[in-house]
Amino acid sequence: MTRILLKNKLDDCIVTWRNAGYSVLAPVKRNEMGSFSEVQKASDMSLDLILPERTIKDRFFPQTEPMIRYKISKQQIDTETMTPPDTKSVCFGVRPCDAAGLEIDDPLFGWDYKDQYWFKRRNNSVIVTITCTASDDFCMCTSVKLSPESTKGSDVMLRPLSNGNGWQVETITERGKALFDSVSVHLSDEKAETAALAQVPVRFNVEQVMEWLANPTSFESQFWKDIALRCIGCGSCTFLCPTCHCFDIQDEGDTYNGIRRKNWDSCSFANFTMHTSGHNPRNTQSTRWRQRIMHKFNYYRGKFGVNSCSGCGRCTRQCPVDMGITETLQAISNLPR
Amino acid sequence: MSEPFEPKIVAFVCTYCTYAGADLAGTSRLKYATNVRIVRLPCTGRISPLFILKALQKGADAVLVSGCHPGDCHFTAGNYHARRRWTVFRALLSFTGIPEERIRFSWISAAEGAKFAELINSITEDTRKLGPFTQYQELQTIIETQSTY
Amino acid sequence: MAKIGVFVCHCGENIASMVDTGNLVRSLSDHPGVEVCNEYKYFCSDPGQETVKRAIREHNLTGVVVAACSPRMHEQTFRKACAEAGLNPYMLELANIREQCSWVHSNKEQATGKAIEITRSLVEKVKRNNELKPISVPVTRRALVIGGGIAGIQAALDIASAGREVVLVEREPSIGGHMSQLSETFPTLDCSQCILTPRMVEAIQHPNIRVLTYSEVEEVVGYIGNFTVKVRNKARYVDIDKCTGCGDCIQKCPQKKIPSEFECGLGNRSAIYTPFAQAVPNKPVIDRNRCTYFKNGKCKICQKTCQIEHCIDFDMQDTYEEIEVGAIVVATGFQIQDTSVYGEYGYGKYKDVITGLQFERLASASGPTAGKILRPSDGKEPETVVFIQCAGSRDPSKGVKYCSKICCMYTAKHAMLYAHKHHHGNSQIFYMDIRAAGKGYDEFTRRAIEEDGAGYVRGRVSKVFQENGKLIVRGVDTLLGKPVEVAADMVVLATAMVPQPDAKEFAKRIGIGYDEYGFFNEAHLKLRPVETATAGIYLCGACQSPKDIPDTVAQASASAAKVLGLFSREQLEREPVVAAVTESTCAGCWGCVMACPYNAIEKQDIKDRNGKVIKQVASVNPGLCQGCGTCVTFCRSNSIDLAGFTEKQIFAEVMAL
Amino acid sequence: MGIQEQYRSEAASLLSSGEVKLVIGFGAGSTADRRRPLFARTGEEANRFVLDASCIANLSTYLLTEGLLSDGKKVGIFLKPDGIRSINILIAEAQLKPDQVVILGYAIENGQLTALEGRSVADFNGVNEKIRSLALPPAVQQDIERLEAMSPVERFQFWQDQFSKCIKCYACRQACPMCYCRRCIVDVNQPQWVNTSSHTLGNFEWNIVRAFHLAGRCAACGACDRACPVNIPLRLINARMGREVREAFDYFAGESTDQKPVLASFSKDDPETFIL
Repeated sequence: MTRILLKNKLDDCIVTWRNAGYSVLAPVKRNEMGSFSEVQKASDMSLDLILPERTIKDRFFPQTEPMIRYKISKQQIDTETMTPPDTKSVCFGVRPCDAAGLEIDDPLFGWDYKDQYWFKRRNNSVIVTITCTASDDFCMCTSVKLSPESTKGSDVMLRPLSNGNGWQVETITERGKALFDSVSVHLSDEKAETAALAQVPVRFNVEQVMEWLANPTSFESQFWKDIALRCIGCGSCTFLCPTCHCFDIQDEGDTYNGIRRKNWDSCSFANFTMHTSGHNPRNTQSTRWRQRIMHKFNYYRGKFGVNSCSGCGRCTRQCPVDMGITETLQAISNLPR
Repeated sequence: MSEPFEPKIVAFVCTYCTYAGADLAGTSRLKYATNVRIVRLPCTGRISPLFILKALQKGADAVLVSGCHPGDCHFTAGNYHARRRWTVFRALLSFTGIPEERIRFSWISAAEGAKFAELINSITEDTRKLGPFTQYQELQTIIETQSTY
Repeated sequence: MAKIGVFVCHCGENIASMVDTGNLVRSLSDHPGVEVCNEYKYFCSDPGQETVKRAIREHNLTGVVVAACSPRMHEQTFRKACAEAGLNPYMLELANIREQCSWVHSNKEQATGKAIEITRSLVEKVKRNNELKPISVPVTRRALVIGGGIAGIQAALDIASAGREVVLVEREPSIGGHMSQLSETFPTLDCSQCILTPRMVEAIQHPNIRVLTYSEVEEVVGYIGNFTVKVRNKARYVDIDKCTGCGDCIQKCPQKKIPSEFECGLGNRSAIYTPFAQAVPNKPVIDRNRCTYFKNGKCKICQKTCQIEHCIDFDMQDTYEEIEVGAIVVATGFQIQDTSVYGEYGYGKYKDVITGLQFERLASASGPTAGKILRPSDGKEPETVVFIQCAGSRDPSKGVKYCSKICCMYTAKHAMLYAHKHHHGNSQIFYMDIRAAGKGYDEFTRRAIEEDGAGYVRGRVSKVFQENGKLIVRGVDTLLGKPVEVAADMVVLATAMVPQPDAKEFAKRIGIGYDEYGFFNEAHLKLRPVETATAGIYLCGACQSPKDIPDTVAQASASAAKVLGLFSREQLEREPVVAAVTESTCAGCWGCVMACPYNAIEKQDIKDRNGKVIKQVASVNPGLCQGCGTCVTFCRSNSIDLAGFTEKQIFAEVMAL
Repeated sequence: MGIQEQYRSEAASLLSSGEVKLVIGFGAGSTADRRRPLFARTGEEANRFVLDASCIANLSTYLLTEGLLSDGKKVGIFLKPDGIRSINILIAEAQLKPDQVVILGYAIENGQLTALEGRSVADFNGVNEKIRSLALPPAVQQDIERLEAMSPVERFQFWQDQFSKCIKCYACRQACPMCYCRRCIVDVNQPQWVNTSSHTLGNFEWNIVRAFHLAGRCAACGACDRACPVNIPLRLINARMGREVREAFDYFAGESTDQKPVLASFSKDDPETFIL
């Protein structure tokens, strides 16, 4: 027997969760951009998006995060650590690739030093994922060994019903179970057919890619120069990526007060590796693109045992010059060997 | 009763004309509102739009930019260049919704102490009527809370 | 770490009465980076400066802020003090809490708050000041004097006599200016021509003076010590090097009825003419607008008369020359106001209503009447002459607001000259006040009244009209409180002195300031009266304000002294407020090159180790840069910055407000 | 022969004759409606060029790729009139040498492609009227008018909503041919004129400064707008600036290669009605 959440009961669930102190986040398309935003009711949500432009990662690792408030006085500099509020949240309607991205990043934020910002939010959040019944030309989860129904990173998995009236609820973690137990009165117990999953083709052979990347001769291959010719060095692929996690620390303020902030940074930027001396070890776009691919499919794996890509395809979908991981990895798998 | 609103006005002026004009207002003992803070630059040509943005960030309710009359620039042409920049920058600010009344431009010569005093009084009065530039100042408060989910 | 000293000056009561200096000191003492903060009655005094110097030494200060008067007053004083104490003089800022705070506010609490903010903001600026060194530039030790009246002549002679070259430019065909038109001069009654012409001759003969008459300054570029001046030598149609000044051409010219400018229309001249008999150079010029040949294409009688080949040349064109000079003295003089605004006085309507300057010509031995004071209408001797003072001056509604300064004196002189020439004549002077401050001046007016019978009537004239061949002057005697009417034969208006009609345009062209009327602005009315705000350009004479001859001459010598002071050095130290380019980030778009008003930015090749040019970047020539900063604002990548007003400094200043 | 075939063969002969070392054009993209920049170095590669109504990107950005033109050799490039405008501006700003560019010009009108006559920069320096007549798309024009009809408070709110989306990925800057600075003002952190954080204040500052820096330099190609991954209507603000310089100074960026930058020049008669 499976539990069903009917769409017309979603508002009741939201009320219950909100009353229990959760803020409910869901994909919202507003001002021509989809992102995870707080919602009051089901109709605020844009659940039919294949993927919102922005990932759920933004809610755990925001583009700009205040860390320390400081006050400069003659005698000393007073500092006050700023931490996220204790709000619990339900992240509703996350896609499997975005949810997986969170789990991919967990070891990074916790391997030597536990990033309190990331983990505080992770511990306070429940990820309610909806499987994908539609995909587009850019989706590539299956190529990175995930799928439209992979549960990685999810606390709850919802499967859309074929009649479109609701979702079948599958709780994965204790946290997810508790969340849905709290709304059990709004769930129905019935047998229902779930909609067919999206058919996402496998676009490249990731094993071949990893093998080629691991080969020391590949690093200096002409391949990188050719493939990256048209990269213009913006950071949109990295900033829209559910797993990219680089940041920079900046102080912003006036003479007396200020805030130290953690801001997203991107390996695509020429300044990312610029030394004070003026020397830049990654001084061309091809070396920067190589770094991005290497990091995702070689270095990260070496350190944490997992590739740093969950196959959402945003890098290609939003690229101003139609580049992206897919094309590069396809080209690598097609290299003569 | 709340205290009357005292606007904060930042003035960017050239040293040869408007700064000297402000000095003349002083030597003439003309009285004007205390709300203005003057930043002295060599020439209006040196006044960057970035200064105006930073003054707004620092909570200015109005900004005054002032220099020598056309043709009178100590550096012969700094104010002509400045005038073009202002035309463009003003249109830009207006288009992004920053009210034109918040950013004022004037020519005040070294001999126009009275004009300086009168202008400061009228900008202060006008800005008092407009009220604090909360729209922009709120951006400053948002940055503390933004992204703290 | 910054160690800033803040010194709060009371300026006696000037600051302390409106700014709570104790509070200011407490606030600033608590400001980050402020090592020492003191207050004192007068920091500009010797003990005050000593306090600053001692603090610099004892606390190893890295910067100083003096919260006092305007930097335009005492920046140099305190820079010197810093330097004497071993601190780079550019590590100083003045917080202007007097002119821009205490003097303009009346609420002590608010004024104090403002003073605190002003001072803090400059502390933040000074923390980011850089040590700078003055820039040395060579000085071209040649002066340009613009205007060949008594002011210009005197300045030129003083500079030339000290051994420096002078170029004297006069736009009229002769030097001499207004003084050459005068009859006798107060308060000694010596003949104007008699004392002026020797100076004119000395000027033209002086080996160090080059006189360019009938020439105008078109453009001035450059800066103190290094100006390039473009002069237009107007076509005179007479080659003054060939001309002997015989005057035959003038005699034969068929156009004889042209009102003479020099005679103020009371006499005539020909189309080829010298303005007056003692003109220097005494060489004629052809008035193109009046010449028969230029009008009709036929005549050339003068050329036929002239004994010297190619001396008169109708094809002559204006020529231009560029002159390098190190200093400029502006002595462009004045004009008299157009009196036709006073319709009620009948000037222009009645021939016998004349201006003071016309009276000078009548009284002048070289004038149209050979010194006899005769009515222009009928040539008769006037029995009664009425002089109306302030005919334009001190009259905001129709004339000018200011006092023309010389009219009281010359009117007294006119009455005196009239009495000397017409012993039984009756002169009546309508006046507002008699302003006779000057050596021998009051005695002079007393003499006019007591010895020469000038009748002074205090009051304004409301109307002048003609009745029975007399000019009836109707006015009020305000002392008696009665209307007065005088039947006069001649009325003389003491017209206002006004700037040259093109004064404002001229000031813009050479880059100096002017006031609402068009008189040129001095750098400081009291303390720098002959300097302009533009370094290297000086003023003298009536172009600055109405002046009499003694004041003009004194000021001319003063400006010459300033020029000579400048010329006493071969090198000049200039403020190091100049721009500099960050080569590594310059994109070479050349916007700064195009925006620079001084052509001070050049393109510079950046080469690799093998000498191959890898890029071009902008490069500032600090000798040419004047420090306006227009380039800095243009530069999108912030690759150019201005010493003394760097991006960091201004940012810090704004962020502390 | 269609324009695509014509330009393929022309590009091929330019390459095989050695006149150019590279031709920058369009190739097939990752989906049927996408075109991606394609770099051909041989005549054979030139056969992969695609030219149709989907080729709307302004490729001139690539001419400034560091080192590309430093050998003095020529490069061929497919350009629409807005791209030619960009080239003219870049030449006026000394970023390009006219003799290093061979233009394969085309225009798209109502979905139809036409080839533009002329191959050298000089050929297009004389078509000012054609370039000047480039009208803003009606939709852009309408959006500007709609914004201008708003009260300042509403306009501010509009842009606040838009700029709050900005993530400072700088795709707008990177896509723009005019953003060639070696160091962008936003990367200057001493002093930090533009807050680099992508909070709304920092985003406001960045977008205002970006638009100001493009005033009188924008070719209205829309690359920034298309590049923006969060769909901020950037071209509105650029187009408004373009209109300002045109109305105030009769300046049309990119109509010739010897234009003086509008903000590095002036006329004594420039309007100044707003100055007290």
